[in-house]
Amino acid sequence: MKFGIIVFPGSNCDLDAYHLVKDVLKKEASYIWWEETDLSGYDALILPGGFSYGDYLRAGAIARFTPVMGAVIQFARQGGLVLGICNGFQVLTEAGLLPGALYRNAHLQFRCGWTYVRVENHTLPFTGAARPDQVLKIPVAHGDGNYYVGPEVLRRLKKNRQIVLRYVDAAGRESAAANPNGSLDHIAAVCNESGNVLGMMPHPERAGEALLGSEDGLVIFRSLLQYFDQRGGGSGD
Amino acid sequence: MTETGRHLWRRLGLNDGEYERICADLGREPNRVELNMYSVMWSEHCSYKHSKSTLRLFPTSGPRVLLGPGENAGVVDIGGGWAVAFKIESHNHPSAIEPYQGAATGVGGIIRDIFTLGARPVALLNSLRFGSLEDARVRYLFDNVVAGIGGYGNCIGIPTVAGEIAFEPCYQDNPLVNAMCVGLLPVEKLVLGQAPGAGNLVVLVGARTGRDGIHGVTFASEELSEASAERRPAVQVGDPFLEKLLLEASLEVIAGGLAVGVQDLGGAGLTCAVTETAARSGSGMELELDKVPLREAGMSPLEIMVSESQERMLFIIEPGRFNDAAKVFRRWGLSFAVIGRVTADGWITVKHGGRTVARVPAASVAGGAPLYEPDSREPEYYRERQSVDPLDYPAVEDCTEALLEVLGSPDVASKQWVWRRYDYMVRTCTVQGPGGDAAVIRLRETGQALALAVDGNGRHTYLDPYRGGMMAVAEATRNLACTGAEPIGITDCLNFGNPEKPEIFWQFRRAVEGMSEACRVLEVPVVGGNVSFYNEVEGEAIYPTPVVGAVGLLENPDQQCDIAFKKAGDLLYLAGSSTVSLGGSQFIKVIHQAVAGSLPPVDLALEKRLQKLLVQAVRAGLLSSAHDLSDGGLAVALAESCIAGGLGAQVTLPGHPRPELPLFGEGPSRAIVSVKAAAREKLLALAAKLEVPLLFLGEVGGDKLSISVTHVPVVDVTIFELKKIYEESIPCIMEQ
Amino acid sequence: MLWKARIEITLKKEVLDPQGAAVENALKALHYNNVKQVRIGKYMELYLEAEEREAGAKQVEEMCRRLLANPVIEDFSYTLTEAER
Amino acid sequence: MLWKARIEITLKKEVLDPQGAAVENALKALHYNNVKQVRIGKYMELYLEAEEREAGAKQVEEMCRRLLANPVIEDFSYTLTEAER
Ligand SMILES: Nc1ncnc2c1ncn2[C@@H]1O[C@H](COP(=O)(O)OP(=O)(O)O)[C@@H](O)[C@H]1O
Ligand SMILES: [Mg+2]
Repeated sequence: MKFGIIVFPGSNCDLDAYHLVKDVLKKEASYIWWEETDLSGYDALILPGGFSYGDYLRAGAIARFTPVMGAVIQFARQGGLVLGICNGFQVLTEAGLLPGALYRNAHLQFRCGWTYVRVENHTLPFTGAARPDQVLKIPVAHGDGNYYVGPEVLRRLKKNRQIVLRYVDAAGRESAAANPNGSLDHIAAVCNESGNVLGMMPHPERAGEALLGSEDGLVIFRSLLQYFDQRGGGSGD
Repeated sequence: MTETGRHLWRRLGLNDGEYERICADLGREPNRVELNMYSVMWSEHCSYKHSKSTLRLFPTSGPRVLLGPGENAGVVDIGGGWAVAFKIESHNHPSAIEPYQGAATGVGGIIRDIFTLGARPVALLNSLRFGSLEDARVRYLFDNVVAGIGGYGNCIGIPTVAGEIAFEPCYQDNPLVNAMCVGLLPVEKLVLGQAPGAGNLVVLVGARTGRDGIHGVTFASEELSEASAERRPAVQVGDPFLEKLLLEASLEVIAGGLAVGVQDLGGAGLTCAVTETAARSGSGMELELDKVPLREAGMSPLEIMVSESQERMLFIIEPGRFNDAAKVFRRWGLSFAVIGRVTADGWITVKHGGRTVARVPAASVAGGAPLYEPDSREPEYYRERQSVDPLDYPAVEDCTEALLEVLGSPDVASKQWVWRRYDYMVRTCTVQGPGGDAAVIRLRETGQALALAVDGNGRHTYLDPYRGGMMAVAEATRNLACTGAEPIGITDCLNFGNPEKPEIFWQFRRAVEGMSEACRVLEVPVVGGNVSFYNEVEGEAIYPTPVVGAVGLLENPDQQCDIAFKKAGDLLYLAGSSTVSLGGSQFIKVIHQAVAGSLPPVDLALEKRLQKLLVQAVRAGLLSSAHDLSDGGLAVALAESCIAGGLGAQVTLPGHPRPELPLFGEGPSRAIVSVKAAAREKLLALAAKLEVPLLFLGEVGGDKLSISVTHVPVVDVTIFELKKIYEESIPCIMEQ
Repeated sequence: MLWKARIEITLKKEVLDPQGAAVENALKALHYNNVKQVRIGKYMELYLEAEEREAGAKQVEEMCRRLLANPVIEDFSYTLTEAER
Repeated sequence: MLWKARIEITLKKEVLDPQGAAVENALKALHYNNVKQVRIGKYMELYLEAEEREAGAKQVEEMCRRLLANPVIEDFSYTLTEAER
């Protein structure tokens, strides 16, 4: 299985995603420059965290217009697997591949630290290796992770089980204190209708080694590998 | 010398003697552009004219040192073809004026110092000082400095992994913002800030040059006052996104061997970059200012030469390699321009609109400032304060109360409110983040890890600059040792008042003497640093505040230790010195609102043995936890280890008529360690071999911290209560 | 013709504005008790060449829709004035 | 009387505006080549009670100076209109 990691000007977790895929999972990975338009040969794309274009204007707003994003949209439409982490999530919402918007944390501060998220839908390519309601310890680091979506779309998200992760405490309960950014309905991750595009604010690539404090992030990546194996290796396009 | 002329150079911060020297070096009187170039380069900030002779006291060499002071940063060998570059620098004055941008650009500047050498920045640290948080303006400064540090570091993707913060009224209007950056480089890629080879191209890369920060260094070289606010330059705004591009492009150009010299533009802007690089190589340059990309139309040659616009770099490139370098700059979307050529004559010739607007000898501008050996006099407060016996203060009735009060004081309380606003995990190398004695980051490239800490105590240094200086070095390196790392080098930032006042210079001199002595005995070289003088507002100086940034090496990241208690039943020992004092302690400050008393003596040989013990014990896997004793003494250190581990402890201390002393007394060369019962014998044997005293304290366990002094219970408190006051104190003050 | 566009971007009414709330609290702490409903948005200024006002306005509108504002959470409005060179 | 204040806060001319520069580049990348000098600031709206316009304006001015704008790097301007209840 081959992962492509998109590099926008200002991405800074590209290296971390690469390290996780290559050195921890021992899978193939390459960086994809933002000017690239040919994504053939990749089985899954990662839009990494960071500050594309400095997050100037709005997080993800400018990166969404890079040449590579046209190709990413194509890739996703054809059912390819796309994982947006943090800034990658922001880019995906700006590009319209995912519903909603991520804006300023309610407490107005950047927040870095460990959070717990509960898997709300374990039937996706990104969560197939999780137990139902499994609680994962995965860190966040962002200033604009406050998820918002209008009431109608929210209803639709719930109905379609597109809310994939929610912030909870270690025991799996939702609370204001466990929500690091004020997200509507404690939403930490959402997917598109067909379930092949996932955006999440927590950083699973930072929770891939015991030395760093948690291996729970591997659940997301193992799910992808498992999904890919079960499907028999066809690529996304 | 005409009267108006005299006014001009004096207004630019030069004295008459310096002006005469300039005329002698030039063989004529300087024109305005030249005079301004001299003025910025001969400012204290760039020339170190009042500190250089004292800085020579530092031991700067050692088997690992590849690059000592004098370059953009120090470089230390860690084996396997890799080296670590690090440096600390102040941005105090800018932060006093505009805290967010001042702090942000401070971080930006120190990052450039690191990647200029070809090193990839892997960690940031900072040391901050503010006035009392009771003051609204201080809260504003604190909040915005923290936001600015985070804003820059988070965006560029370098983790901010450690730091320290203290609050004293003397920093009220003159906060200290010292930022440190650590980078990693392949030894063979090390590139210096030099400009060799006549005919080579001088290439300016990055931000366009604007009118910001003009005369910033002169501003930083005088005391703050109402009048200086008037004269202050346009505030520089940081652009971390641009710096990220500049960082990647620079490393790519350097890795490709495409540049023969690289220099960041910081204080004194283009003038500093061109004169320093040329002077280091004994060459000259011919510059065409018309080629410099400008942000504003109509900038004069003078403005272009001294602008301190951020996010700019100077590359010296052989003509044959220019196209390859240009490709890299273009790929990263950077603007760049060839602004001149290296010459062999040693002179910087500046042209604008076809005219020569300045022609100065590089060596004279960059290194010709006179050095001063200022007068030194022991200040009057010194003996007075020393003679205070802290035990003359009334005894406290309730030591538990006192512990909670000390633990909740902003100096001691958890700084989580600060560091949760820093991305300390990006790069996925942070094995120990903020909150412990030192940060630990693994190095993927070599399989090793670095321990990083920054320390300083202005109160101590004020009461006794010599011992305070020693203690700063001892504490920073001891923090490393507590994680199991062997110290391999330090960088220092010396924040002082006006050195032209003999009492201030005395503090400076004594502090550097103390630091140097500690470095010698602990065998840790000073490989770089920074001096920030003139930290005074309306004639009132800050406490003399040397800050030490220390770097340690762990050969194996799996063999490391932290401060958290791990397991009920583990045995607790106090390792090291048993001599403490309440002089200058946190306890006296918080409980008796006093800064007085004498510091305990410093036994550097014992310090060295203690650090050795810690390192060897961690490597041998003997320790469950190790925590250095500093602010708040034994009681606070125990509380912190309890909180970190969520586990209590039962401790009995030897008798003393005044329990405050063993509980809250402070002194160097001490650490608490916890060990599994099974490892006890080995630890005792190792301590005996290394001649480090071990005092049995008690046991880890339960949900309370209980301390008795000669079997009289003096502290009894739940971990829950300790944690609450420790963690909520600063958020509570800041979010009132 | 050179036009100066002034663009205001505000959070939609139904979106919570934590920054506005924080500023309102800070104003109250300074005893400005007669202030309410503080909302914070962005203000942008730019210059553009266009033959006629209408064409210029159309372009500003388009730029707002495509890039400058996020329609999920933001509204925008703008004015166009002739700019002196 | 209730007044609506609209406040524009802009970076001083000589102060670098990285956001504005990034947005300008982005607009150019979208082929809006006729655009220049993009500057980004803040827009604030608030309501306040004041007997007369002059008193209201004085207060807004004061709030800008004390809190809303950062005089070291920012300028501000505002308008006041009568608000319908
Ligand atoms: N306190 C100090 N201890 C050791 N070295 C110092 C100290 N202060 C300055 N230096 C050294 O002097 C040189 C000049 O410092 P500085 O002008 O701050 O460098 P830069 O212009 O690269 O920021 C550097 O190599 C620095 O390491
Ligand atoms: Mg430098």
